[in-house]
Amino acid sequence: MIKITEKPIDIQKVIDATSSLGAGAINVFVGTVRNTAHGKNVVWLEYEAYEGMAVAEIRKIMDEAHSRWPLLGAAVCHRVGTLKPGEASIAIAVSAPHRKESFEACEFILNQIKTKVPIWKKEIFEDGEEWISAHPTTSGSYN
Amino acid sequence: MIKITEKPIDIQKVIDATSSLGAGAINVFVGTVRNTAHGKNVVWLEYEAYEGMAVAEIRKIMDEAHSRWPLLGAAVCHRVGTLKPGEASIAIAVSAPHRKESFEACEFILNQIKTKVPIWKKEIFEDGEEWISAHPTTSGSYN
Amino acid sequence: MKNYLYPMKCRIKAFGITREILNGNELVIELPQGATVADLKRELFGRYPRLTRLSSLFVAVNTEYAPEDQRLTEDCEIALIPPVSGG
Amino acid sequence: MKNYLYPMKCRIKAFGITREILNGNELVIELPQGATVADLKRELFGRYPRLTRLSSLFVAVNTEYAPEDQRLTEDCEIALIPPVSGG
Repeated sequence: MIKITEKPIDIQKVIDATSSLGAGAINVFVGTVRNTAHGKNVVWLEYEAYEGMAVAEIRKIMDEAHSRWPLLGAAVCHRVGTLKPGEASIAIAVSAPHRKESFEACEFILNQIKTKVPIWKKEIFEDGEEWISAHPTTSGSYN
Repeated sequence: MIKITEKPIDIQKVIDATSSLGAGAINVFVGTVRNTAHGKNVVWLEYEAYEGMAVAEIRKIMDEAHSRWPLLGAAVCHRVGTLKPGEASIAIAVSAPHRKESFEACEFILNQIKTKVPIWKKEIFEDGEEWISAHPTTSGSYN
Repeated sequence: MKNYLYPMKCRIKAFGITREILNGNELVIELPQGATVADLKRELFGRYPRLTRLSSLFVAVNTEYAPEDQRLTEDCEIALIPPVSGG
Repeated sequence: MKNYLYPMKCRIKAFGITREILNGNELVIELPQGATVADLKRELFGRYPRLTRLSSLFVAVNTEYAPEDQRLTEDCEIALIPPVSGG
């Protein structure tokens, strides 16, 4: 499952998409909107995706993960649009026979998504807004 | 949240128990019953806990995790009784400001649970049964 | 071991494979006053030789892993902890 | 750059901060036939100097990251990819 959606993420569905009777381990990462960034209050976030390319890049990352670890399933759901603090922006689930590979592959997929997938985040503060990581002076993503 | 239960684990509730507006990352591990072990079909599993001590040991492990990483929440739910392949035996959720510590702390808690917490698993095969890890000749736990 | 006037009656909880070896989830056993975890294990190994084949056998006293030299009393909650396999 | 008979009309999708800098999510730009990703970026940097201040700026052609020397055609799907920040 690879999904880009404006609706709240159903984490259980992301997990279920990876289920396998051969799996002993499922690792799940949920990224959530923090209420502060750079010492300022975050009022809300805007996520924007180049959807067709984002899905294609996530597919490549998953294929790479499958080639590195003996995975049984992997699923990614990324939310776009307006998100408030506490809401989930991303859920990744990876199932595998054993725990170690589920942790490693899930962290790999997350790190690759953060560097390669065309999705952008803007933080809206009480007194301004900022596209995260856009400029050398900003401190980058926070989960 | 620390819970030992005979009922199916509600993973979303375990996640929700760790939620925090300061969290950017939640890592979740779900252990599930594999349908094979040691090359044989698993018909079902029996999990048994020394409940009072198990809760106390999990509490110590969580305290240790909180002292090593800047966590915002942690929750463990372990199921006992009869489990069929595909069902979840454990769910661990850890929330933190940043992703790296959520992965590290969740894996730490899982590994510590597997070595210290008085919970036992018996695999029931079509032609016999076995308490996992009880004897030097058995190959140990499989997630 | 020293000579004591009367023995203690200790209740031993047994879990997992030890419950099966002891054929029950609780055993009442008489031990000399001042007996330690090591004394209990020696007594049990004599009665139930299958216990000696386990990868490990710990004893918990009052829901804490107990060292071999810890002394037992009648009011302790004592449990046998064979190799754990949760998760 | 070589001289070509007529220019190409390329549609450029813009996302995130580049959408704001270009003041729109799509821009049609004329480029010489045979222009590369590098030529497009040079043209855009001239028109929108704020683009030069980004930490990075990649161009995607047909939903793939494109190298600087890749040639563009009118029927390509071209997009500007400022630093990503998903997750």
